Amino acid sequence: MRKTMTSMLAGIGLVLACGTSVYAQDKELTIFWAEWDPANYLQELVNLYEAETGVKVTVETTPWSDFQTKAFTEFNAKGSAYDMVVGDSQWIGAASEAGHYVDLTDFFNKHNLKEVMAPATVKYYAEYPSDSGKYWSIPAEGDAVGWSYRKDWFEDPKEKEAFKAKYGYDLDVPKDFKALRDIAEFFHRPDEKRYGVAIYTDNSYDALVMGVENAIFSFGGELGDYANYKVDGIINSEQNVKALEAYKELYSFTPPGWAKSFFIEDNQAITENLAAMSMNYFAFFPALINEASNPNAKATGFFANPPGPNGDQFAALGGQGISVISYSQNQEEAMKFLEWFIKEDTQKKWAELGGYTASAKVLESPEFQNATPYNKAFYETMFKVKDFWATPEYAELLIQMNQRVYPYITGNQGTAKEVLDSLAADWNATFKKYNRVK
Amino acid sequence: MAHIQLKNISKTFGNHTALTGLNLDIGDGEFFVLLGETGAGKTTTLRMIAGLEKPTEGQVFIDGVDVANWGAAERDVALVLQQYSLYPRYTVRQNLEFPLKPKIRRLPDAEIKDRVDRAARTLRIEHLLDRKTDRLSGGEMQRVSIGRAIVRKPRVFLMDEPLSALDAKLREALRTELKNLQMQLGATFLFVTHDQIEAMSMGDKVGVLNHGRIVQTGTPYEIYNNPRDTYVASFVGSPPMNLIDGKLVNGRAVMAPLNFELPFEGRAKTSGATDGRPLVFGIRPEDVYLESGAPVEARVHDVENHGVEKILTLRVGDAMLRATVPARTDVEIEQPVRFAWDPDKVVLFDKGSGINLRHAG
Amino acid sequence: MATAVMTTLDPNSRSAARGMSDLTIRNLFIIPTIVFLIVFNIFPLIYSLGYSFTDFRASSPAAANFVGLQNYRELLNDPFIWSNFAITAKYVIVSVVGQVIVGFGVALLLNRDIPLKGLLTTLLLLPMMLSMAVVGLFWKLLYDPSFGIINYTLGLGSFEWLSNPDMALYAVAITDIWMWSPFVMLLSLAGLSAVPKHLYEAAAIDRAGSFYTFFRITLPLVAPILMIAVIFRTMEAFKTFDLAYILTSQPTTEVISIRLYKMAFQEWQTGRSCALAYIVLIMILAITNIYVKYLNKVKER
Amino acid sequence: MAAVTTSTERSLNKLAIVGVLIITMIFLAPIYWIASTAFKPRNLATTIPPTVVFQPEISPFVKLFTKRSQLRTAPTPEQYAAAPWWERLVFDGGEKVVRSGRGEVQWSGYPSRFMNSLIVAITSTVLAVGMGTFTAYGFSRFKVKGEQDLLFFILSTRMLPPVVVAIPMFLMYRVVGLNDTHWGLIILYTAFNLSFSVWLMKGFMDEIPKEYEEAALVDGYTRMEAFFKIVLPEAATGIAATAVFCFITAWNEYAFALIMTNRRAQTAPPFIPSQVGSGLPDWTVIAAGTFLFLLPVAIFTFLLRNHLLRGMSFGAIRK
Amino acid sequence: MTQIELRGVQKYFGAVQVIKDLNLKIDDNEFIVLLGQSGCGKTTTLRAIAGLETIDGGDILIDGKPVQHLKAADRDIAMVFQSFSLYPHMSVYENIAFPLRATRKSKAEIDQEVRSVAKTLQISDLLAKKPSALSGGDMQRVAIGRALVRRPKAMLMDEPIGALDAKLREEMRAEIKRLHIKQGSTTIYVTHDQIEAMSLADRIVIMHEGVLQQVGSPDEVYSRPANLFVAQFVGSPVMNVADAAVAEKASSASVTVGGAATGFEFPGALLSKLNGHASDKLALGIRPEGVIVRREAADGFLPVEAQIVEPLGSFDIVDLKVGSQMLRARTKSGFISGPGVKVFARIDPAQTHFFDKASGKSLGVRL
Repeated sequence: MRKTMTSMLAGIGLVLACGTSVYAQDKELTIFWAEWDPANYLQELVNLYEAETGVKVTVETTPWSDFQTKAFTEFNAKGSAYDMVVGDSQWIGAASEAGHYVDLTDFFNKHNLKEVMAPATVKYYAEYPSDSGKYWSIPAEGDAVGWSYRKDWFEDPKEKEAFKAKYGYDLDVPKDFKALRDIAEFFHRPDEKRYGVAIYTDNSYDALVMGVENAIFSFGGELGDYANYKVDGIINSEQNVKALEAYKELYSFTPPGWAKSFFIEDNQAITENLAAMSMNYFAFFPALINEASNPNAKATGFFANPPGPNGDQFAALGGQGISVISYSQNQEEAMKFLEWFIKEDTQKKWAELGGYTASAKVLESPEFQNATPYNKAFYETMFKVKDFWATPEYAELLIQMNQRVYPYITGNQGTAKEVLDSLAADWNATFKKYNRVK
Repeated sequence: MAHIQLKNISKTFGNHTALTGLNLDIGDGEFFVLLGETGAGKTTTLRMIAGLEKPTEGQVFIDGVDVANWGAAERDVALVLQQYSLYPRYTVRQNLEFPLKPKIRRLPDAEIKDRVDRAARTLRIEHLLDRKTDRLSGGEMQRVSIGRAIVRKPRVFLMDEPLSALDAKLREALRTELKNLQMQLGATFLFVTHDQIEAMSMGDKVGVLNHGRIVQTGTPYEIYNNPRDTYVASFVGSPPMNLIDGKLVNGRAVMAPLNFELPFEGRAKTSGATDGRPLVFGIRPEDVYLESGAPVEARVHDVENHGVEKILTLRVGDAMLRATVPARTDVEIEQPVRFAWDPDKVVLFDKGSGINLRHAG
Repeated sequence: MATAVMTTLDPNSRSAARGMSDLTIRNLFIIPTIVFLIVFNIFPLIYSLGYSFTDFRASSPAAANFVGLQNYRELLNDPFIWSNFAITAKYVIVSVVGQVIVGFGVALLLNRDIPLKGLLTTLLLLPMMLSMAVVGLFWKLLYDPSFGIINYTLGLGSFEWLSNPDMALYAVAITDIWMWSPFVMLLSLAGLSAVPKHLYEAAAIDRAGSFYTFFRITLPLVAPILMIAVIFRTMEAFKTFDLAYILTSQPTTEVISIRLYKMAFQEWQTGRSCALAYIVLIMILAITNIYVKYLNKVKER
Repeated sequence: MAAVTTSTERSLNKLAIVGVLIITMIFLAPIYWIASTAFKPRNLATTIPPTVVFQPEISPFVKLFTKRSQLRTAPTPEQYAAAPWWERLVFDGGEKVVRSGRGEVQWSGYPSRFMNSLIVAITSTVLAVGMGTFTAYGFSRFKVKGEQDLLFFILSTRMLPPVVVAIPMFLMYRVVGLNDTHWGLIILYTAFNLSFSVWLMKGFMDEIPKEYEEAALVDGYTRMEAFFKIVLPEAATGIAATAVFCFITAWNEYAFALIMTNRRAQTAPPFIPSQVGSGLPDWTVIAAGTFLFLLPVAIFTFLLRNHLLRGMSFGAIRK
Repeated sequence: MTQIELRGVQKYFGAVQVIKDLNLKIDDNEFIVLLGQSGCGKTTTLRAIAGLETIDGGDILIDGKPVQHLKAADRDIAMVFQSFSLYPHMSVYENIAFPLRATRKSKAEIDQEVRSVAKTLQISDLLAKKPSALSGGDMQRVAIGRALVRRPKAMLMDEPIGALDAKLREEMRAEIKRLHIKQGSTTIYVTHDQIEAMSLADRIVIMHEGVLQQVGSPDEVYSRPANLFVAQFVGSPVMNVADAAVAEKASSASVTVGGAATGFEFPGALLSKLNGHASDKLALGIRPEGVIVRREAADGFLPVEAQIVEPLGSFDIVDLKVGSQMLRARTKSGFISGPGVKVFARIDPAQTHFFDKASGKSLGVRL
């Protein structure tokens, strides 16, 4: 019965599909990514590949908000529309366990990528499960959460003086979270329509969690033990409570209406003269040094996520590795492309075009670090990044964290301790449900 | 031209019965009027002949052929309706051409033009040919509808109250025109109406329909003068026939419970009219007359002046009686008068069944 | 004249004259639509009904296990879901009532002797011609406390439309009202113009004042078509997703469709989301049914 | 035939006119704002107070149609001089046009998606209204067993939240090869609009006196001919009104377009918001895309406006 | 006690003048029928009196007070519409109660009034029904009830029974008349049906193209029509109108119709009464009952041929060909057996009217 139905539908489909033009080209690769500048840079990069080999590579994009949905619907339907995907780091668990990604361990080992790429990027973009030695992606677009700030405000002698008088130390790029908080408080002047700091608060995907992670990691905290899924006592640890409180305090120095902000809003905080400092992914910083899009481009500076009270300094990881999709009909061709992609020359070119390479060598090169005002901060950050859970059920964990943390940060509900305790319980239950822990 | 026969037709819509055991015979070239109140089943009968409705039971014959399986298009009948038979988007000419252009009997263009022009001439609507139908007056519209029917030269003309949306003057004028037309064409007409004047004045034959049954078929004269039952008696004629309960006693009509008597003898008496049998006496208003020495006294309840004559409503006890009197008669409301009847014109009905005694036999 | 030429029918042309039977035509006209709707609407529904009894995850290659009513049980016991439903109900009521008031109000104004009525009506329809997603995008900007035009025009300073948990749902509803009041207006106009003029004349003769006429004549007679507008808008409001999702992310605005979306496309709990979808569907069906019953009652009057 | 107008009545009318004008202005303000933003230079897009007087620019449209990326180094004067006028506009905006491996200018996704929208919306509207008209006629003129239930069933298919059907639909489309095809979307939108179309058209059909067709039947036409010659022209107003609604729905649909299509068949609604993607939104480009995208529906509706208003008032009331 | 007066009323629809200088005085308790074809301005006149239509000139006075600037609601006039205008969503009871509720009467009072009106109209058992469940006649009764319940100064009726079946019309006609006698309120009734007008009116007002043609009792308009229009509009079957040539013949006059070979004999007085009115400008009008038909030849009777016989039950209408003219005669039922029969006819001079052909005005000749 089902078969008949299927073949019948197939028949209808075939007839209907005839009306649609079918693309046919000998060698063509399609890479799927989100709609943003790095995708444009990647397109420029792969244009070189086409020039070299004649294989046309297309970078297909979709809005960020739908990227994950779209990718996974395609995977789940075992679709061959894309050959490779530049997928978010958290996907790796879900995608590898479900068999959507081709196992790249051999490739990885053959090219010794563990050494070639910055270690943190290998750990979070490529390997799953943690420390298993199995690799599913090539780190492609390195990214992490950093900060931009208003140099002109910071360097204003009057401000410097006032700051010193109030806090007893010089106004400068914050050297720790305490300084970050003080500066935010210092510049927070609602009657002047000038505010302290812009942070991530959007809870529809991972924005808020990234922001909170920045605090947690630098405060010396962890989300849990990725090896054995233990969360109780880790996610709700003392440091984490402090970190969450600190983040909440930062929220009180944000511009009005800051309850659904992500990279656009945070960049706007700088361009629209709203905030003294703004948290954002490095990937979105190019827009801030472009005078056409940022009137304050010349007065915008950048710094890495500052250390916490104990001197720990970490940042939340963004960025994506590139993976080959199991249902692609051009896997061989895709592997060839990857071999080209990991070449040092290519990575250099990639960085020049605006991509954030994960290649350790390129990152360490002074050319790279001096190329832009934020590359140095990026380089520093990329060696101390940490990431969210990458298990297949990460989305549930993420939503649970949003559900608990968001009302606390933006709506003043409960205490940090209560929130994190409940979160620990939620996560525990989820891990139980998927038999990660007994 | 065609001869139409309906045999034992019944029609039900859901649990509503529209027609029961209907038999009808319409002769070739006859102007047949189906008369009945709203909801009597007239339109259903007509639609059945047109092929727009299928009988639940029974057969329809056109020229002796059972047309049960024929569609409306094949029956070659023409239909004129009270409204909506003209297409609002078309001009008069396009409307008239429409019936000549179906695939099954598409005529040559010259012939179409010829027929349309001829029909337009016949109906005196030549000056309207290029007008859109929504810019016609009621009378003009109805002429065009008739035109649409005659261009076809169909076997049968079916007309469903074509005149009832028009005002009185126009109705009167078109009545004669239609009758004339039918005489000219010599075609079979089936005309449906609720207006007894139309039925009387136009029909060669009239069929009176009541609650889905044919009550009486006959010439207008028969229907008027010898109604088959009290229903027909009261339905046909304006004002309607007076119907008074009573019985015969020694050659006199004794109205009970009203307690007045009128002489009754002579021609109207039939075999069933035995003394004492409960009867209904029917007398047309024009056969009731006022006379100073007449046997019964009444009061004038109402006077309707129709110009040529007056219609009086007389009150005897609780009963009302209509009398048509010459226009010159001078009466006031509530004035006492005396009246009599023409005993020869009295029609007797059985009290129980309402059937005319002459028909019952 | 009695010898007029008859167009007799060729017996062979009889079948041509008849064409297709009414039954054939009826089937030809109706069945394709029904089949089409079954294949493309009901078939997927049955598919999801099946999934709703399993722990199927579309993101996982693991086979689906039959879990019976577990999904339904868990969902109906989940306080988060119930709060989602409560939010949805609040949203539907605010937005539909708002649309009816604004839409019907404008229709009442337009139903008077207004110059350029046709043009104004068409212009008023413009908001509903925009894509929801784009509307969300622009309205987020309009609502912005720092550089939004709404606060500037109304002189509200930096009023937080979307970040204030108590305001956000209303802000979303206001946008929805802006976008869809024209729809209600159009239907109301239709209803108003269909009220026979002579009834108003009769009421005037009967010495009814304008308020009395409005409440006793206009409103009851427009009620059926207004109900239709309400049915359509309720169905749509119940399904609201894009607008709320793009405008805010307050827990107080998490309508059921957003929850459903997250469950289905972020958590990939396919089986459970199918169950939730069914609960939603049954609710919409129930509400619509009540409406339709009520509508028929209104029409009977 | 105006009823007797008193002075209060007249001043009420004036009040109504003023009210309508104010409401129209409020309703149109956001649209005016979008339209004007489409012609603004980027730095004036989000100013407070809003910029009302400005030199209209065409650069938003140039950007809308090209694939661009951030300039990392300013173009050399030679490069700038050699560039065509429109590319200079892009340079001025601090961006460059992305070129393919062969140096060809790359179009943005907008033109092709706009075309897709046209193809999908027009075809599905024709299908939905066409089938809807036939089906409505069938329901209106013939006895259908369980008519009320069927009509309710038809309506109920519009009640499904798109998310409900998205997954099974997607899987089904994958099997039959309909995903990312025009036909895939056309079928979806047709199915979606069909219920509305049947419902609305049934109202119109009921209003057309069946005597018209019966007259044609008696005149020797088949029912099919009668339907096409008489009923369809009479239903024109209803068809126009229905078409406007179906077109608006299909033109703006977002969720299915997003999930079911990729590059080949994707329509514009998912594309326009995606322009926000690059760190800082260029509102002028989004406004330009929105403005252009609004034009076809607005024109379509404007052309059919008389039908729409008249149509709604005679068909809908009876349903 | 209500008098209504129209003084020089003018009304335009755009450029078309639909009421031209209308003057009319209606007495208390009078039953006035406005009679005319559709589009003659009669309904507009009625609506102007009701306050549903503004006028462009003149005055409308009710009890001597000008009311043309008052709203309908303030004129205290009730109206019955042709379409009945029952409120479809209200029961019969609510419909009748509506005018009372609109003016905030007490509940008990309303109930009493409604029930009493319903009793008068014999619709007490229908009170709970919706208008859609009523027959045409009952709807009309309810509409009248709604008008009566207020005890208005005047009742206006716009073709109130025009939409009913022929039989029902006859019944309702009588009912309306009885009701008027009983209630005795000033009534203005609009119709295009001359039978209704004849049988209902105290006075008939005949209008044509916005101009008042004649005002008079039914008798007057029937037997002394002021012009050709009235002559042909009133009376069924229609009055015969023919071109007539009058010639002197011995002491009498000969009137030739339709160019026939011989004329009808008329008293010589005709000539003087015509007062030299040019013969070629004359139109003769004779009602069918004024055409006298015999089977045998007789003095003064001309031989004619019957063309069509229309049996109407109590009498027949026969079309007779006189010269090129068709004259319709009223005969006893069955008097002429069918078309083609040759009979003899003459015109009754006493019932003959003469009109000026150009103006249509009656010459007032009475013989």
